[in-house]
Formats: sequence, structure tokens, C-alpha cells
Amino acid sequence: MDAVVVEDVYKRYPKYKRYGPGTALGRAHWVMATLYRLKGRGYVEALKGVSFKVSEGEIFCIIGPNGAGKTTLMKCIGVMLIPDKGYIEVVGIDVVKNPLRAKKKITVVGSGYWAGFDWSLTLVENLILFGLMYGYSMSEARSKAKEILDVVGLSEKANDRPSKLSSGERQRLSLARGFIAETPVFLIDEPTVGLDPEGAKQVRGYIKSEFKKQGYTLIFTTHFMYEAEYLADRIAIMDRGKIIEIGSPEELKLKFIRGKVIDIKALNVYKNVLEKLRSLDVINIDYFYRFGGAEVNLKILTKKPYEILEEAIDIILSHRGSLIYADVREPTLEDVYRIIFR
Amino acid sequence: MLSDIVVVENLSKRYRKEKSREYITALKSVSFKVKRGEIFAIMGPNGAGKTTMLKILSCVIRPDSGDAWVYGYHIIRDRAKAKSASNLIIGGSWIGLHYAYTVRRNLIFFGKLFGLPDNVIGERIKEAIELLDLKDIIDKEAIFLSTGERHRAILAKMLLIRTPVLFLDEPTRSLDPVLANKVRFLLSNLISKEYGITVVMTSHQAVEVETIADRVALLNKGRIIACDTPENLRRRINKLEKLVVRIKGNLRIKPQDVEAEDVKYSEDSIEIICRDSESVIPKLLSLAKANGARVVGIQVERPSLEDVFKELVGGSHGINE
Amino acid sequence: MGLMSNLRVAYYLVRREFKIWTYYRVNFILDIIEVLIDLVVMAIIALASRDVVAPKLSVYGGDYLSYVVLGLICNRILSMAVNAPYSSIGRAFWQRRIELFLSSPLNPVFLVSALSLGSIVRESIMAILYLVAALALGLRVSSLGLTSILAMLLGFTACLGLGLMSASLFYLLEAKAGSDPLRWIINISSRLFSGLYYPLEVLPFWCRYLALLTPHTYVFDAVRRLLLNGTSEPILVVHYILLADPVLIDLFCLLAYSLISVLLGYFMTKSGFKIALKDARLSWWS
Amino acid sequence: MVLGYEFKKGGCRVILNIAIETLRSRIFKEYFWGVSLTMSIVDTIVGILAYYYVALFVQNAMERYVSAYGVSYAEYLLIGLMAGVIATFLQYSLYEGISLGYWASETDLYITSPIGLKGMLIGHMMFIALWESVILATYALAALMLGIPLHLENLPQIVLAILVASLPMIGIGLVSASDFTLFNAKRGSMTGKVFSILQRIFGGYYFPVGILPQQLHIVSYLLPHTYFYEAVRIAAFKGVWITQKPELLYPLTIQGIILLLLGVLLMKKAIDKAEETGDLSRWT
Repeated sequence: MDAVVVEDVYKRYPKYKRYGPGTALGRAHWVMATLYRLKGRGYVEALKGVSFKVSEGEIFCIIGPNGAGKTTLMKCIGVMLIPDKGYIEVVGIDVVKNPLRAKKKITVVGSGYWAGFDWSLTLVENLILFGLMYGYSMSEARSKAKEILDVVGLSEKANDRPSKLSSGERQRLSLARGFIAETPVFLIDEPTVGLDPEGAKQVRGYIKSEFKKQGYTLIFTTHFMYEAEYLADRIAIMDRGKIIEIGSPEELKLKFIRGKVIDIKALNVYKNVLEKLRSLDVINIDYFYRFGGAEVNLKILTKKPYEILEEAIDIILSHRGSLIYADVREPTLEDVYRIIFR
Repeated sequence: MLSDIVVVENLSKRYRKEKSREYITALKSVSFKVKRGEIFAIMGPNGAGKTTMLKILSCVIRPDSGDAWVYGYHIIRDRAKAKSASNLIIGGSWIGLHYAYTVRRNLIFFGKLFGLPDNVIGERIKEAIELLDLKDIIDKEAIFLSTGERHRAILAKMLLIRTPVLFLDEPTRSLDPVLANKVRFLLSNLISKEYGITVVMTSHQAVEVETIADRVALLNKGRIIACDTPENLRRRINKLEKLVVRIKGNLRIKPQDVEAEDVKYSEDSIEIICRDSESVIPKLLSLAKANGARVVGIQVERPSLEDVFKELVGGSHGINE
Repeated sequence: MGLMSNLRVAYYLVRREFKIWTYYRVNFILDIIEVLIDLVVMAIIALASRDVVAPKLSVYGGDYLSYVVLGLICNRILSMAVNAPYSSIGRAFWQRRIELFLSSPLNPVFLVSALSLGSIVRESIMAILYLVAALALGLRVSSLGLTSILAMLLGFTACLGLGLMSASLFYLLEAKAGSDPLRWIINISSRLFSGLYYPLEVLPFWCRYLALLTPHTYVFDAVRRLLLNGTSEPILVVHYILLADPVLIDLFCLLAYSLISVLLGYFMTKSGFKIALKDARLSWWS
Repeated sequence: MVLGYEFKKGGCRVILNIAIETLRSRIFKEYFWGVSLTMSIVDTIVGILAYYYVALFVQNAMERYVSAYGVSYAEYLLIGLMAGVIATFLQYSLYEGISLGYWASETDLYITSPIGLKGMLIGHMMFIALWESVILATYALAALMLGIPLHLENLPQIVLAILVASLPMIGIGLVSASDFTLFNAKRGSMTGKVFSILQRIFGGYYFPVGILPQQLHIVSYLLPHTYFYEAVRIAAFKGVWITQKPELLYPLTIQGIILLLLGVLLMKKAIDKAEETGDLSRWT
């Protein structure tokens, strides 16, 4: 059974431009925006025909560069935005026709400053308010809120305001807000942005175990590729309003890379060496100088790792450089991503 | 010439809780030095005091006790000079953009804040547009930018204002991998190497720190528990590393030749167990060269830097509590 | 969503408003005093000129103090109903907590009303304080008519309809800062032309046509006539046209006004929300 | 490549540049939301009209209280309101300047730049001054339309009166600005509120002090605003130089010195606290 169905969704926004010098009435945005709309131009195409299905209990991840339309898509599924064209269904409910019923089945968790808190209520009050909105009674909401705060480890800050929290704690709070309503479908925008590795690990662990156990469906976006790889059953890669690839992490890797990555750390490597390395049969080379140029970190992506490594060692050594570290490793999803959006 | 660009001595800071008399300690007698031209990373769990450290160094708050010098200027006695020698960029937030201004206008404003002449501002903005790919957002008002675009606009400030010291608070937060990579590239190859600017940054990503940072300070509960290069930090924890080397030609290695613990041979490769692969590999290479053999493949299994940090943080945890 | 759970949310939002209001105690007290000052200033001027202007106010019982103070109390409630929806939507937007509500399964019309309920309750308390202060300053009411309460209620409904309309203009016209045109016009004409501070005779006669625009005019007229022992001399243009008891005409006008404005307000809010959702005009999340 | 300073000297020109840029950004922001500017001006005119008609309505009754000035009540009220605009500027612009920057999340940008904060304050105050002068011009225009004389022939006397009387106002301005960090009053200054309440009833702002009962006059005597409005009014209506009126001059200078000293003292404390706790910063 499909928890979320997205079929051929289109969405465009009117483009705001500099409207030239102002009038006595100021720039009067709405007038200009309406004019633009009437003229039928000046649109930004955010989604251009997106379709996919997410089955029940699946963890689905959307990745893509900034501005690819991830957030717009999430907002459309979360009924915070109505698509221009297309059909979205959540647990069998058409979100455009029955927005309120659909909203009861979805929890949307934003990230960062748009996380959707009431900034003048304390943590526990925020959660209670959210619980009430999903139809809990007061006492239910209260006990639930305390319980969830314990789970995310914020119980000693229960009576602080969200503005007093650090960014990581804020992220945990927005997750807590997500868990309180216990809806079958979750939409999370960047679940671990701004968290330290330990905190991120906790959140990831929690998502991995809890969501699978409860059978929740999760759609999330992220910029951390290892996170996508670790959590997601399937990944959709978006670019400029379209989904260009869907598949499990392994499938994606197989599809885009038949090669390996060589990590090299070397001393005394200068421009001419880099030029020579580039002329080899490689897909991509990233280099990062350290210690003011004394040392360089190289990441070489290639289909013939062993030949290239051999040649690279030769080149570096023959130019009076010295190699202190080298590792041939399997590509990660991040490498895949960088290949696609190079 | 001044060699220690940022000097921090015994800094302590605590905050008062709202509507109570209790205090929270943010920093406890922290000391470190940042050398000229370094990229210095401050790492640590959330709430360890990283941001407080940067706040003190950029003169936003004053420490309770202790001293700090930025580019030789004391942060309390020579505030204005210390400020004029440093440039602060706060990642992923609204702070620092005029919302009704276009990005270009915002950048001009940044320049004017530091008293740059107009022609310099213009040139550097052109450069920033090129390097950070700002072409599509440069004439948008800041309020219409999405999170990633806003972040890019703020990062342009680091290319615009080239003071001797650059403070960065999580520069690659909420950026997609391609852009994050570009930022790291700019930091290591342009800002640090070309411009010779000293960078002090906070970060959560061990990979990032390992690739670009020259030295790392590990902060936990307001104390520095380690401050060294990533390589040395890795050496501190005694975990064995495993190298699998493929060699063309004939080469017999004894463990003592390369300071390894153990060497095993299999069909087409040599397995070396050692404490520090980075000292083994050069020796291995010179050994191979001397014997006329060629190394064609090296694979290393070693703990990730993240594990190293965890070990170090966890270790001190045990000592303190 | 059941009615009960909706009410619980509304209750919680009101509680929130109060918590914020009283969070800084000194500010809270100063706020109240500041609000009362308007009344006190007008009362002092009225007291000083009470005897001289009495003949000009014969329609409303002749006491300027009672006249102006009663007007201010009514105005407090009415203008709150006009302003509260827009300003609460605006505050929720600018304080970036609008996402919280957008993502929740709440009916948009209920949402706007629930958000403004906090300020409505708060202003009602202020109105009661006004009444107490007014009685202390020398407000004398000749009769306690239930009809006057009816007039107030009708006026309140009409104003709330206007308020809903202006709140929907927040996102329909993207009038996000300052004020929206509708609320602005209502506020202007209620201050100038509705006879809040002075009887309409002071103004040129054509202003009385403008006075018909706002429900405030009818409420002030009806309440003052009912409570201050007024005569049934015609004042407003409608009184001249319809030739019946002025109070009755006022009530009738208010009824019609409130029916139209509440219906319009409901539909504008509901459909406006849909349009706002189409262009993401209310959301910060990007 | 080793860089010297990007920022050479803390010259006035840089501060001025920053201030102008801040002013520009404020204007852009006002502009950004379009119609609000026009609306505010119309609102001001409506306010004036409302006062004017009240004044017209109670004209005869107030005659005996304002007869000492030899003008009508409407004229008395309008000059008071215009003086009030100036008094408001002197009292609140500093606080507003801080609070505008704080709530727009701009302060961090300025704090971390060498001398930005001064520029920001000056820029915001310039904006408020610009805005208040627009309001003042609106008042003048409205007065001309309503046929109320502005007594421009006594302008030098008015200016001198305002200059002398602004001392205590600036003092109050400093005190209320220090509230921002000292009392954490981020949503409005308490000192400012107290004075605004007092001046509206006891300061002779809307009506002459004479209306009030005798026992309350003591408050009026203690309030600098009473002297401020009195000084402006007699300068405007009668062309009297304030130096000829020791009963106004001495209280104003004495109160001015006391309030200024207090203001500077509190402001120093406030700046100290802001530097220590980072109260002006929005960076968490």
C-alpha cells in the first residue's frame, strides 16, 4: 500500500523583480506581482512534473542542490502549498480536496529558524499546543509532551523558551514536535542540520529504530549524504524541479560510478604536479592545501584506481614531492552526488 | 613580525540563567594560540562553548576573566583595532543581511562597514560573484532568498573583506555537498594559501576538519581537551591501523623497517599492521623504490577522525566526572 | 477536528497571550496606565468644558463627559474587533510562528479567530477597566437598557467581519507591514466622522455621508441615546431618510451591516487562505 | 601575500558613510512595504483633524484657560502637538535607534565591524529625524489648511527655546536608552513610558496645567516637560526670548544638568553591561 502518492506535480511562483524606481505609493508589491501574473511571465518553475510513490513504512530521502525544489515539494506534500497541477495523495486522502483531513495524517518538521515554534512559549507549552492542535485533550497532551521531552533529552530545559536553546537543541525540539502527534506520515526537512556528530547520531539512531518499529512513513531531505545512505530505503535525486533519479543507495552508486576514490596526502606538491595529475585518466580531482600550501589533500575519482595510483605516486615522487598517505576506497553517495552536480 | 595571530589566555565566561541566580559555565580557563596563516578549527559537541569562544574573540561579549589578543590587539583594551583586524561570518542564519537590500547592495554595505573604497568593493564583488556563483541571486532582495542562497550571500563577505583574521561559525552548514566542497576549496586554497589570512572556524564535520584544518582544538564543557593537528590527534589514541598494499615486483618487508607491528603476506598483497599509517607509507615507498618494486595499490583501514574525537571527548569525560 | 478540541486550542492561545502580556510586570502595569490615559485626558477636557458645551449635546442628554467617555468605551471594543484579526495574523507572521498553525489541521477561519481571541479578551478587560475609570471620573448612566447591549453586540459582529476581511487582505494584497487599506479607512473614518470625540454637528454636513461607512457611528448613536437619556431627533442621514425611531434604524443598519460583513469576511478568509497557500505568501520556510 | 589593515582609521567619514548606508537601508525597508508611508502621513493628518474638531467643539469653554497666551485653543493645541513631535524625537530616538537595529537582527553586523555601532545609531537616528520632520511638515501643512498661524516670525525665539529646553529631554533620552540593556526592556522603554504618561496629563501637552486641581500642580512643577511646552508656547505666541524668563530658564537648565548627568552615568553602565553580556547581539 502506498502511503504517499505524488503524480505529475507542477508548481511555479511569480518572480519578484526590481520594479524600478518607486512611486509615491512606494513599490506596492501586490500591484506589481498581480501585473506580472496577468502578463503570464516572470515565473520561477519550482516543480516541473514530479511523480513518485512512497510505500507504507518506507524511509524516503530527497537530495539535490539548493534551489532544486526539495522544499517546495515537501511543502506541497505537507499541505502548506497547493500545487498548480498534479495529484498528491497521503494515506489515501487527496491533499488538495481534503486539506484538513490530510493534515491530520502528516507532521511537518521544518528546520532552523523556520522550525515553527511559538517563540514566546516554553518548550513544554509548545509541545502541548501542538498536541492540542492534533486533537489531544489537555492532560493527554501534557503527559505526552513530558514523555517526548525525555526522549529527546530536553527535559531539564522544559521551562525554557526555544530562543534559549542552541541550534542543535532546537533541532531536537522540532523533532519532538514531530513525534508528539504520532501521524502515519512524517516530513522532516534536514533532520540533523546543526547537530554535533554525537547528537546527529542519536537522532539518526532514533529515526532508524523508532520509525521502523512504529511503521511510520518518513520523507526527508538532507545535505549529508552519509545520512541519506544510512537512513533511506530509497533516494530521489532532484535537480531544477525534476526528479532525475530514484533508487536505493546501492542502485544509485552502481548506476553512476564504476570506479573508486583515491585519497592522497602529499607534501610539496605544486601547480605543475596538479596539472599532470589532471591530465591522467581521471573523472575528478579535488585538492585542498594545508599549512599554507606545504601539504595537499587530494581526492581523485577514477575508473582505474590502481593504474592511476601508481602513476600518481610516480608523478609526485619524481617532482620532489613526498607521499605520506594514500587510500583506495569505495565511493560514497557524496561522490555520486558530486559526479551528478559537478 | 607577529607570529601568533590569535592568542587566548585563561579565558573564562559564564552566563546567568534567565530569572534566576544560577550560572552556566560556558568556558573554563581556555588557552590556545593560532599561528599566522593557519586554519584553526574549534570542534566539540553542542553547548561546549564554541560559539562563546568566537563571540569573545569577535568582541561581541566580554570574558569574565582572562585575556585574548587578536592580531596583537587586546580584545578589551583595543576593541576597535581588534575588530578592524577580524571579520566574522555566521553560517546559516538571518543575522547580517538587510532584508530589503539586494545581495549586491548588501555586499557593498559590508565593504563600507570596513571602510573600503568603492572601486575595491566593486572589484571584489565581481570576484565573489565568479567564485561563489552568485550570478542568479546578486540582484534579488535578501528576503526572497532561500536558506542556501542566503548562506552563499553571507559567505561572499569572506571574499570581500580581507582582514588578517577570519572567524567562521559553521561555514558549510546547510549547504549541499557541491557547494560545501567549493567553500572548503576557497578556504584552503584561496583565503588561507593565497591571501595568507588566518582562519578560526567552528565545525561539526570531522571530514571537513581533516581535509582543510591545520590544527584543531577540541572543546568539551568549556574546556580544551586537546589542541593539535588532526594527524597528531589520531596518533594520541592507541588504535592499530591496517594497510593493504599491492606491489608489482618483489619486496620483502620486515616490521622494523617501516616501524610496523606486524606484516603478513597473502597472494597478491601485503598486509601491514601499524600504529601510524602516515609514517609507514613514505618509508614503504622509499623501500620499494630502493628495491625496484612499484606500489600499485594502498588501502587503509583506520578509525575515522570522528571516532578519534569521540574517544578523546569520552576519555576526558571519565577524568572530569 | 471536533469543536471541543478547537476550543481547547483557542483557550491555550488566549492563555498564551495573557502570559506574554503579564510577563514583564512593570511593563504590564505601565501599559494599562498608558491606555487609561487617553480616557483621562478626554475626561479632563470634557470636565473643564462641561457646562459650556451642554446645549450642543441636547440630543444625547447634554453631558459631554458621559458622552465622550461612553464613546471611548464602545470604541475600545469595536476598534479591537476591527484590528485584532489583522494584527494577530501579522504578529504570527512576523514572529515566525505562522508555520506552526499552517501545518496543523485547523480550519483557517477558526485559526484567524482563535489567534485574535487573545487580544479580544485582553481588550475587553481593558474596556471594563475603562468603564470603572469612567464611573470614577463621573460617568452617569440614566438607564441600563438591554437594547444598548444588543447594539454593542451587533456592532461587534459587524466589526469582526470587517476585521476578518482586513486580515485576509494581509495575504491577499501582501499588505504585510503597516496596515491594509480596509482597516485603515475604517480606522480613519471611525476617528473622524463617527462622532467619537464630538457630535457630528461640528463637522460639515457632507461628512455625515462618510459616517455611514463605519458601524461605529450607529453603535455610538444608539448606545448614547439609550443610556444617556437622549431624544429622538434625527442626526444621521439614514434617520432623515427612513423616518422612524433613530435607535431602531441604527439597530437595523447594524444588523444588515453585520450580516454582510461577516459573510464577506468568512469567504474572504477562506478563499484568501487558499490563494495564500498557492503562492506560499504566509510561509517563512523556504 | 600579507595584508595590512583593511580599515585604516576610525575617521568620521567612515562613520558617516555607515550612517548614510544605514539610513538608506531603513528607507529601503519602509519603501519595501510600499503604501505604509503614505498611510502613516494620512493617519497623522487625521489625528490633527480629530484634535482640531475637539478644540473647535470646546473652544468657548477653554477660552478662559488659554486667554493668557492670547490665542484660540486650537492654536494652543496645535503648537503643543508640534513641540511634542520634537520632544518625542529627543526622548525616544536613541532608544528607537537601538531597538530598530536589534529587532532587525542587524546589530551583530555592526558590533563586529570596527566602528559600526556608532554609525548604526546615527543612521537610525537620522532616519527617525527624517521621519519626524516629515510629520512636522505634515503638521505645518495641516495648520496652514486649517488657517492656524504658525508664528514663523518668532522662529529665532522658538529655536532658542527648544535648544535650551532640549537639555532635560536629551537626558531623559539617555536614561530611557539605557533601559534597553539595564532592565532588559526590549519592547519599549519603561522610563520613556512613565514620562510619556506624566507629560500627557501634567505637562500641559493637550491642555493648560490650570485645568488640573491645585494639589496636582506640584507634579507639573517637577516635570521638565511643563517648562518645555511653556517655553515653546510663549516664544511662539508672544515672541519672548527664553533668557528673559528666569522662571523657565533656571528650572530647565538645572533639570537638564541633573538629567544629563544621570543619563550619561546610566548609559555608561548600560554600555558596560551590553559589552559584557552581549545583550545587543542576536547571535545564539
